[in-house]
Order: sequence, then C-alpha cells, then structure tokens
Amino acid sequence: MDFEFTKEQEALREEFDEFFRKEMKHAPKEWAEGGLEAMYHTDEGFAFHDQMKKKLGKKGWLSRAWPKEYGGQDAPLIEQLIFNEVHAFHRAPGVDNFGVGMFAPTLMVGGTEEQKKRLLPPIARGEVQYCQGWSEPDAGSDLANLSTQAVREGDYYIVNGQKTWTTGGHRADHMFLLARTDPNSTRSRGLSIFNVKMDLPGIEVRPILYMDKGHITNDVYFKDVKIHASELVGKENEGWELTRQTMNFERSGVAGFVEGKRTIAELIDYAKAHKRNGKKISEDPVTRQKIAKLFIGLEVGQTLAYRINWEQQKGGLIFAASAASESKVFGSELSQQVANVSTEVLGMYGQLENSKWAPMDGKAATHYQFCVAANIFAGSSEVQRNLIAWVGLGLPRTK
Amino acid sequence: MDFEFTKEQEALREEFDEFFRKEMKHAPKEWAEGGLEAMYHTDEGFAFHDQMKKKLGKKGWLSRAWPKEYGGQDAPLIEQLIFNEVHAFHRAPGVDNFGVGMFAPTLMVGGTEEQKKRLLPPIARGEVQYCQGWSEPDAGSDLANLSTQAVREGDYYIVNGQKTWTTGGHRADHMFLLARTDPNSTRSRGLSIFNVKMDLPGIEVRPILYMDKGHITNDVYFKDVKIHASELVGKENEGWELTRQTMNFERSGVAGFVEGKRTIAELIDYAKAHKRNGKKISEDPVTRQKIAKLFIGLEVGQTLAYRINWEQQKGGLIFAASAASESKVFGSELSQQVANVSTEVLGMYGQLENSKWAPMDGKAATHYQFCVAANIFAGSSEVQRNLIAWVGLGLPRTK
Amino acid sequence: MNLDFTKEQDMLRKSVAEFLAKECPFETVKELEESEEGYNKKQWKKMAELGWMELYFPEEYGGMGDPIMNVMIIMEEMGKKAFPSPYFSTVVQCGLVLLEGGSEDQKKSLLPKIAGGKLLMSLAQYEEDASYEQAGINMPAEPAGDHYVLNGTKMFALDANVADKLIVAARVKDSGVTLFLVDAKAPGITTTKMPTIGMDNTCEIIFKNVKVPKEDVVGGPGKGWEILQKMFPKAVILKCAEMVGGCRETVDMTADYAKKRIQYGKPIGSFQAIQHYMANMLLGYDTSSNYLYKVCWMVQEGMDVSKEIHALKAHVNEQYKYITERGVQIHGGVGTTREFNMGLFYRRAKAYEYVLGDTQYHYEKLADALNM
Amino acid sequence: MNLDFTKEQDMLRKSVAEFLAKECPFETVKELEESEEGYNKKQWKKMAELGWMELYFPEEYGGMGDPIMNVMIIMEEMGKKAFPSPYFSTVVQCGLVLLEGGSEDQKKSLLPKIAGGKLLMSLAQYEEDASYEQAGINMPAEPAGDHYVLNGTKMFALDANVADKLIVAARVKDSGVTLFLVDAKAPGITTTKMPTIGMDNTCEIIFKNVKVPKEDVVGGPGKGWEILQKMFPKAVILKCAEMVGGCRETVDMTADYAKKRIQYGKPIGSFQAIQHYMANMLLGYDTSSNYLYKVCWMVQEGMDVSKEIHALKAHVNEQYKYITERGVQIHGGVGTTREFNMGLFYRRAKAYEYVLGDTQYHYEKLADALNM
Repeated sequence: MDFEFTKEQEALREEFDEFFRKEMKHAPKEWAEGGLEAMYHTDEGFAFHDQMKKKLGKKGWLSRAWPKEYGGQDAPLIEQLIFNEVHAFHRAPGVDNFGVGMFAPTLMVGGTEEQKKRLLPPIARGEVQYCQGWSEPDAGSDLANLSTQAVREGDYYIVNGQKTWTTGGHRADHMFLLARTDPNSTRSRGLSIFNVKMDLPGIEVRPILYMDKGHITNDVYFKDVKIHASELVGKENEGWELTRQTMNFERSGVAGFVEGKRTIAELIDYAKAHKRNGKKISEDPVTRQKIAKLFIGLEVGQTLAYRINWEQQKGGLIFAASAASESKVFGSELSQQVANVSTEVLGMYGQLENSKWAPMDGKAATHYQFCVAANIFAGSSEVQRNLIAWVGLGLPRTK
Repeated sequence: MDFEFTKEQEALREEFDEFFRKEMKHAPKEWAEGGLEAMYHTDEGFAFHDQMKKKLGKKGWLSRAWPKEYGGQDAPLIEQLIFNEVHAFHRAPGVDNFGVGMFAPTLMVGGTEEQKKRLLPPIARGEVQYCQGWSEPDAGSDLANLSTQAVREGDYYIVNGQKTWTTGGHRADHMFLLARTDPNSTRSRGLSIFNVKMDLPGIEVRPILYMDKGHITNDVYFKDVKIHASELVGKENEGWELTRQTMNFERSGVAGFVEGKRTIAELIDYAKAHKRNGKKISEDPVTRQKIAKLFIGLEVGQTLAYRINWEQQKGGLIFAASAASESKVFGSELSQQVANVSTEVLGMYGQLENSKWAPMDGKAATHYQFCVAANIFAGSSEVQRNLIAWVGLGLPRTK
Repeated sequence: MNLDFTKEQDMLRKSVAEFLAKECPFETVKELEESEEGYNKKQWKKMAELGWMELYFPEEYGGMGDPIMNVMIIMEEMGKKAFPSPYFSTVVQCGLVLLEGGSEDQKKSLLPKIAGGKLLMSLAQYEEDASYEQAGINMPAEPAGDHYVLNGTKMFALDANVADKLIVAARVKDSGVTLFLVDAKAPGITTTKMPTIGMDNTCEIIFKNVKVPKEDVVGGPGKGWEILQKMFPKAVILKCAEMVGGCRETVDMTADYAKKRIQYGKPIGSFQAIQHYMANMLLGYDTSSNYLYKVCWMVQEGMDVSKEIHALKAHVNEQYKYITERGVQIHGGVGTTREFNMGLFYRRAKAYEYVLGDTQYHYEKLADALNM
Repeated sequence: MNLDFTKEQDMLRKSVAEFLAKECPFETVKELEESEEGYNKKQWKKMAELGWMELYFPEEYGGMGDPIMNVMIIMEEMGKKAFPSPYFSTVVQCGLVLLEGGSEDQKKSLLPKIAGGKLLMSLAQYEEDASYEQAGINMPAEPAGDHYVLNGTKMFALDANVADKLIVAARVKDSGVTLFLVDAKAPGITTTKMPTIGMDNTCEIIFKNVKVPKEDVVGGPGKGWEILQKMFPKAVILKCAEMVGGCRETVDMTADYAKKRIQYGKPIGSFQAIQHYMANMLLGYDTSSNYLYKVCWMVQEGMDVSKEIHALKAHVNEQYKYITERGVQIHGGVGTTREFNMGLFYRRAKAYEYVLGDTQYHYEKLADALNM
C-alpha cells in the first residue's frame, strides 16, 4: 500500500497550482463570498467563470481524463483528483460540472459518433455552458417520477413540461434534459436524454431566489419546444439506464474536503489574530476542540476520497458507488459543521454578510445559508444513506 | 401559570425525604453501583428492596394516588410525582414498578371486584413482587406479534410458549402475562391478560445474563401451565385494549431526570476535588461545557415531566401519550450522555467497575453498560419516535 | 401547581396572533426585511394602540402593570410570524433598562412615550471584540464640566438606524460601566446598518466627540453593568419566547408539508427518517416551551434564576437552530428559497443566537453558576 | 499511489483470521475474560510459532524485519475476534520501547525472548492522577549506589499480572522521566488486577523499596519520555488497527442480524431508521480504516505524523464507540447479553479509548499540532 504521488504527479500539481495562484488574483470582488452564488448570481462572477473555463479549455485540462479518441489525454483518474484538489483549494471557477462532469461522460458512453464529434469538443474547449434538466416539481428525490413529455413528431420531439432547481439555467446555453418519451411508462422506464439549446422557442427560464435572495437555480418551462431527433442521446426510452453507466468518472468528492481545510486554516488564522475578553480566541479550549474535530473529519474524508478514486480507477464500481454516497453525505454534513463552527468561532461577527465588517469576506454567514442546500440537492442525505445501506451493506431495498 | 408546590406538598416532600435519608443508610454495599443490577442481581440487593417495599406499603405510599375504593388515598398525581422525585434522588428501592405501576392500574380499570379485592391489597402492602410477561423472542418491538397461547379447557387456561427479557422474573412471585387466547387472531386482537403465580407447575425461569454478567432478565418458559380462569383480567381477547386504558397513571419519567441531576452533582464534586495535570478537573472548559449541557437536558426534561404530569391530571391523554414517549426517549438518551460524559470526565478511572479504586462506586462504568438497554427496553427509541410522530404530530402511520 | 394560562392570557395570545396574521403576512415580512427601515410605522402605531407596549410598565408610567408572562405571550406570537419590529430593542431592552435603572424623571418622560409608540430606542452595548462581558465595554466617556464626551465605536446595536434615542454603555474612568441616554441624531454620531443573516437592523454606531449632559446618565456613573444585569434575565426570556414561537411555527409548517408532499407514491411524512427528525423537532419545541414558561414564572415570582437563565438561552438557541435546520431539510429545495417561508426562520435562528449571548457563552456561564 | 495490500499481506491476514477463528471463538474469548490470567498460554505459544511476535523486529534480534503494516494487519484481525492476549503490552508497547531505546545488550537478550513467546512484559506508565502527559509521571526513583530504589504506585498497567518483566516510568531527580526494566516478581512489588469494563488485565502495581540495578535503565536517565514518544505513534496505529477490526466485525455482524431479524413482518434492515444508522456505521468504518492505512503508511515511510496520529486515535475512538453503540441498539435485547457477542465489542470500545490517550486528550494535542 502506497499513498505517494509520483514525481510527475507532483509536478502536475505544481503546474495547476501556479496557474490558479496567478489567475485567482483577477477574481472580481463578487467572488470573495464563495460558493455557487459567486458563480451564478452576478454578471461579474459568471464572466470570471466563463473566462477561466476557456483558459482551462485551452490548456486541455477540462478533458485530461477523457479517452484520447474523444479529444482527451487518457490521463489516469488520480490526475483528475489532483486537479480537483488544486482547483478546490483555490476556490476557482472554470469547470462546468454539468457539461464536463456529467453530460460529456453520458455522450462518451451513449452518444453517436456524430454527437461526440459535434458536442464534445466545445465542452472540452470550455465554449459552452450546460445546465441539467432533471428535477421537476413532483420529482425531487424521486427522480423516476418525471413527467415532462417528449413526443416524437417526424424529425422532432415536442417537449412540454416543467423542470425545476435548474442550477445556472439562466447562464447556460445548453441543457441536458431527461424527459419521458414513452407516455405509457412509469418510474424509471421510458425516459430519454436530449441535448437542448436553451434559446429554442418555447423555453422560458424563471428565477428561483435563494433564501438570501441569491439567484442560482431556476424553473425552466417547456411549451411545445421542438427538439431535433438528432439531439436524442442514447436509445429512446433508455435514458435512465444510460445515466447509470457514467459512474466511473472521478466522483470522489475530494474537492469539498480540500476547500474545507482551507476554510478552517483561515478560521485558525482569524482565531490566532483576534482577542475576545482579553484572550486570543485560539486559546479557548472549546474552540480548539471544535476546530480539531473539523480537521479530523476533513482528513478522513479526503483519505476516503483517495480510496474512491483508487477503486474507480480499478473499476471497483460497487464499492465506489457506495463510498461515493458516503463521501457525498459525509462531505455535505461536514461542510455544515464547518459553517456552524465558523459562525460560532467568529461570535457576533458570524452573522455578517460580505461587507467591510465581515471577517473572511462574510463566508461564514453565506456558508451557513448555503450548506443546507448541499444536504438536499444532487441526492439528499436521506437518499444517500438509503443507497449506502442498500449498495454498501446489502440491506433490503424497501421504501 | 404557576409552578409552585403548596405548603402541604412541600411538607410531604420533606416527609418522603426524611424517610429515605434514614433508610438508605442501611443499603448493602451491593446497592452502591445502582441500577437494576443492584436490585435483581444479588440476594442482598433484592432483600433490601423487599424490606423497603414492605415499609413503603405500611406507610401507604405505594398506593397513595389510587382511588380510595381500591385502598388508595385519591392523592393527586402531583403527589405521586413528588414521591417519585424523592425516591429517585435517593436511588431507593421498594417500588415494584410492574406491580404498582403497571398491573395495579390494569386491575383497577379492567379487573372484577373479586380480583381487585384479592390482588390490589397485597400490591399496596408491598407483599408481592410482579414481573411482566409480555416480550417474546419474535415479539420485541413488535409486541402484537405475540404467540404464547392460552387455551381454555374447563375452568382453566392451558398456557404454552416462551416469554423473554422478563426483568426480575427470577425474583418475582407473580407475573402479569399477555397471551393469545384466540388462536385464529393475529396482531393485537385476541390477546388476554392473566395474573399468574410463578410457582405454578410448568413454569421455568432461565437467566439471561447481561453483557457484564449481571442477572436481571430472564427467559420464562410455559409448558402446559394451568391457570385458573378467575385469573383472567378484563375480557377475553381484549387484553391489548385494556393495557392502553391504563395510561393516565403517573408516567412523566421524572425519576430519570432527578437521578441524573444527582449523578452530575456527584461528578461535579469529583471534578472539583481532583486534579489532573496540575489543574482541577472542574477548571477544564471542555469538561465544564459538557456538564453544563447535561444539566440543561436534565432541567428541561424535568420540566417536561411536570407538564406531562399536569396534562395527565387534567386528562389530556393525547398530549400526555406523545409527551410521555418524548420523555422516555429524551430521558434514556440523555442518561446515555450522562454515562458518556461521566466516563470521559473520570478519565482512565471511567473504566473501573465497583472497587476500591473506582470513583462514585463504579457507577460510571456500570451506567455506561446499562444505559444502552434503556434505549431498547420498554419501547425502543425507534418505536417512541414513531409514536411521537404519529400521535404528537399526526404523521401517517405506515411502517 | 397550575400549568395553564389564564383565560385572559389565551385571549391576549389570540388577539396578537390575529393582528399579526392580518397585518403582517410573510410577504410583508420579506418586504420589511428588504426595506431600509426594517419595520412598518403604521403597524407600530397600531400595536401601541392595542396596548402591547405599555403592557408591563407600571401604571404610574402609563402602563398596565401586567406580568412579564403576558409580554412573553406577545413575543411568542411575534416569533411565530417572524415579525420584524423594534419591539425587542425599544420596549424590552431599553424599556427594562429605564425601568430598572432610570431616574423618576427619565421614567416619567420616556416610558409613556415608548408605551405610546412614539419613541424608538436602541441599546448600544457591544464593541469591536464582540464580547458579551462587562470587560468588553471599553468605550471611554470622559467627564468634561457638566457633560461627558463619548468617543469610539459600538457594534451590533439593534435598530439604532431607526431609533430616536440610544442607551449607550461606556466606561467612565474610576467609576466603571455607565449608561448614557443619547439622542440618536446628536452631532458626531454616525449610524450604519450592517448586512446580516437576519436581514435585521443591526448597526454600527460611531461616536465622535458626542456630548452627553450629566443628567442623561442612567442610574449613576458605574451603575451600568448592574442595570444591564437586571434587564438581562427578562430580556433573555422574551427573546427566547420569540424563538420558541419560531420553533412552533416551524414544527407546524413542516408537519403540514410532510403530510402533503408526495414522493415515491406516499407522503414523505410516512418515511421513518422524516418521522424521527420530526419527533426530535417536537421534543425540541416541547422542552423549550415548557422550560421557557417555568423560567418566566420564576422571574415573575422574583426567584433566583442564575442557573436557569443560561440553561434557557443555550437550550433554546440550540433547539431553534436544530428545528429550523431540519425544517429546511424536510422541505427539500423549497425550504431553501426566498419565496417559501422556511428560510425566514432558519436565518433568524442563527441571528438570535447572538442576541444576549451565544450558546458557548451561556454554557460557560452556567458552569460558573453550577459552582464548577 | 497503490492502495492495495500485497498478496503476501492478504495471505498473512487470511492466516491470522483462520488461526483465530479456530483457536479462539467468542465462547473462548468470554472464558478468557473471566479467567484470572486473561489469556491462553497455549495459544500464545502457537502465535509465537506462527511468527506473529518476531514479525517486525529486525533480523539481528531474531525478527523478520517486516514493515509495521504487517503488524497492523495482525492487530486488525485480532480486533475482529475481540481476541484477548498480552500482544499489545508485550510485543507492541514494550517491544517498541526496547527497540527504540534499549541498549544492544537489552535488545539482544530480551527481543528474541519476546519473539519466541517466552517473555511477557508490561509498561507501567500512568499514576494516580491518570494523566497521559509527561508531567503525570512522578513516581520517584532514588539513586542509591549501583541501583535505584522505586517507591510509589502505578495504575492502569496492562497485563502486569501476567508479565515477567515490567518497564516502569519513574522520575529521577535532576534527570527526569526514566524507564526501568524491573522483574515483575521483584521483592516489594504488589500487583493487583482492577475490575474494568474491558474485563482485561488492567493492573495497579505498588512499589515498595524496589531495587533496580543501574544497568537496567532503558536508554539512560532522563531519556524516558523521548523513548515513550517514539513508541507512541506506532503503538497508537496498532491499537487503532485493533479497534478498526472491531468496527468491521460489528458492522458485518449487525448487517447480518438486520437482514435476518423480522419485526412487523419484515427484516428490520428494511426500516429506514436502521438503514440510516447502518449507513453511518459503514461510513465510520470506511473513514477509520482508510485513514488508519494512510497514517500507518506514513509512519512506515518515516514521515511526520504529529497531526495525523492524534486525528487517527480520536476518530477511531469515536467511531468505535458509535458503531458498537448502534450495533447494540440495532440488535435490541440480544445485543445487551453476555451470550451474544455484541457486548464484547461495545465494552472494548470504551476500554480502548483510554489506551494511549482518550478522545479529549487527542483533540487538544491536535489543536496544538495545528499551531493554534
């Protein structure tokens, strides 16, 4: 057993690090609070993401782990992990997770040659921005309950319905849509995946504001939207099965742990530099132990992520599937702990939104509000725990 | 709103307190560790309980809250709560919860005049010791799954089957048994309650040892045991319904909170009297906060118990039913916290069983082992939380 | 022992609830949050007319001499509606400071105005190191002839942006912490609203050579901390009442949602995980509310609450945060939105933790009170 | 990066598992727990024959020079079977102390005996105030001619009741903490087993004018703490391995039970509450085991683990307690019994927390290491 990175891998890390260190100096002030709001809420934030994406595309870093045949470099998954670590440490934008992380794998597994040639290169070059058209008002945790219809008429599918919680829908030029093509089907059968241009007639995007009024997610309405049949990805009615075959792409969740470590390093710096009641905050034993606990969680979480990456690389999908759920639920709840402890250690300053008075650019209060979403979106903690019990331990699958 | 006890009630408290203060001086050394083990494991411990029970019987304190017609004093439930508080504070024995707390109410609600006259006075006088014949190997949390059969033959019922987790079965002279009298019934219908003498032919009691080898619970086997029909309590096949009508007897759970307060008072004394690494243990901020948290739990739990007692007194059974489950689950999990913190504050001494080296008579280690049982027996924490959700909040009852 | 409210109290609760339901639905709450003033003047006037502000002031100062438990009922109902107003800063904190420490003149001139809804006030206590302790009050008040001169910065003062008068805690050399009645618009004062998770009127106040006549000291030089300590338990109880109201509303709103929201073909409230979360939430509410009532009664009876007051604030802080956090989780996506109302309570839970001491502060104070 | 064990390591694991399954089923574990000696001599001899004790000693001292990860594998398997033996006290703790600090003579005379299963040893470090710190070692060792005289009491010494030799940490005036090799049956020594939740060989040792020749000092006067610190990370890793083994067994045994036990007409493992507990348990195991492997690898590579070692012990302490506690809960009544085996692990989790520092100790040390 050997946890060591090779010299080449260390050099790569250094290269990534130097790049982001330089680039992040140009971050607009909107970026300071961090999180999805920095990326999607303001024009300045999104522009920063968009420029970074193109630079990463130029470097070929968005598609390093892709097979060579699709324009990638066949890099081992561990290099993807290294990239993710550095990217997360710098809290950098530039990676469109929906395009690079989710839709591209779907295309590689299930797309036609024509689709791969047409759609993958713009993703790799960072020229497009995707959003994910999955959730619906009646299909949140229960995705198989989707009701948006795509009805074949000649060379087109006519789509009607409503998607919701569409992160970045107002910034995206493309959506990868999951819709019901077999009107008689129920549950997960009869669904298909489409590549959809967001400027098609009949698509309307309406903002859903977050509790702090931030604009991240959207409702997306489809009214008689005509999608050309060539945009169907994979076989008709087999979209659900296709999405399940894309799991062996880096999904260790390492980023969250790395970013958490940076946050608590900043918190420690703050606690060492500030006094309360005549004593350095960092000298308070209760505070010390709270932060020590966070550090432990982040350490063990990061190590679990390495294991997931390793098992994925080896093709050990069952362990990786269960452990990826573990990493997700552990990571999101730990991130919540980081937010809690941050607001506690900062005392009354913990309530301040980004402003001249706020320590750490108001990250504590912002994070306190957004961390709860991480337990809900992309598979709620309840769904993840069910999966861990079913897949990881073989407990009976009953609802 | 008024939380004040009347002068009479305060005098009563004083009377109880004086009695137990005196009597507990005679506790045998086996009593020091506390808990059910002290009562049921050794002959000395049980003899102490038995003598105390008779003394309480003589004072009439076992039956104070019973209606006068059944030998009680019609005392308001708040007086029962006061008794329970003082009794718990002194960690005193003498109350047979199965007889006084559970079977006597059953008799009062569902017994015949003959049964009441025959069975209640010995309970009130502390002359008998009951055990509860409910749980079975396949009916733990799911009590309605009982399979022990009682078949009517002439003037007798013939009982066959096995009961388990029978606390104090080896010390009891009576059992109140729940058995299936309708062989075609399933679930909670078709069950009946019997008063059973433990010396009847065909009853065999076998010990179940606790993880620390303590003897508290038992398996009780019934092989063609003949029980006279006059021992059927309530209507045949309606035993389950009858047990549900006995809820308006003091069941606030106040005792656990009061005992917990005494334990942490002892823990605070220890922490003030002992140094570790040159500092009083009580000066360590982490220890201070742990104990403060326990105190808060005990305070709010005790106050909730007052509310339950009040609502029961008023007949507000729905709130009381839900809140009694709340008090049970909160109390048992809090008691577990007390055990955890005790073993932590004592450091390496926390692992010691009762011995010359052990602080607090080894209560910490003993409690650490027994606290887990409290989350399981008498309705597991899972069952209690289900009930709270169903009864207290009206959430749908599905399993 | 009698753990029921009186009929009058039940009626009071009902009238407050009806008023708020009508006057300040959640849409209005959100508008107020986004407004610079953070409250509605017309509502404020009506509340005064209904007698909410004069309630517990003694009759000689234009009040009705009601017990504090009646104010507690009002605050619980305000908490249920996440109602934004300067009631806590003006009526509770400053009202109590004046009652406990003010001169007859001060009481006679100011309390009736508060009671009539004509005077808004703010307590400026905390400073840059964000300490809740006496030692955290270090802004100097220099005596100069017949007045004092204040210089420095106060932080986290509630409703100072709309207040007419401030009560400022400052340190007078050789005397100690002293409270000053200061005109909020006095020359040299700059008040700025700080953006907070509570979207409330939390303010920074900068004092630059602000002159305060000596007769505007409250209770005498060096008496400040003592007066604040007298205000403290009552103010804690009333802030906790507001939080307990929020807990109740969250539990109810979440139970309703869990019964209606269908996933996997059945109400999510039928899933055991959700049931167990909700059982914990109800427990959090029941322990908080009953303990609130008990400690409120103790204060009303003049009993010592040196342990209980810390236990109460810490417990309610933690339960309110827990209940609202699980409330968001059970609501799922909608729970995180501005449109839905769950976030109002989630944000307030964190904001209110900082009012009158956060959880860690109260744990430590409780340990002191337990003689550890 | 290669996160797989070697084939040889897999084989070692298998052979240890098979041996323990055959030689020490849970019934035997319980008998041993109840015996005065607390271990089985025949088993011990066989283990020595299998090479478990010589494994990581260098070849010049009769060992095989295996990496510590191989010992980790042995300890993990022992942990799975709740196997009682003096392996940790003798081979790990005292073996490491001798290796790290012993003279050539001491190593040459003692290590081969340990390796051969012919010498049992116990480390006597802690004293009455139960401190894990250097400052907690205060028993005096008075120089007197060519020997030292020990007087005082050591507490919580593992396996001292069966040990042939003790390593005693005592304080030599002007030199500091010093380790002494002492015959366990030397005149003036009284060893008494203390009853513990672990039902293990935790002992009190009273020293009354015990003479120790100067050549039996390990590593020189005042070198004691330094040597103990060198032993510390390796011993922590190996104790954690034992705990991680216990976590694995508990998770497996509980999952099996949850699949088989029927209540309300279906396996309890189909209830969401049970599933969620078990998901947390698996998470506890997976984070513990992977972190154990990583830190073990770091130590093997000679890397600095001044943060990681504390993170590891604290995390594994907490997870072992959590996993076994939920294990009992899911088993229900049977989980609490002596007959069933769940209690073995539940009791050990608490007992092992105290070995080499409890959770709170490691949190505080980690905070130090984080430069706070």
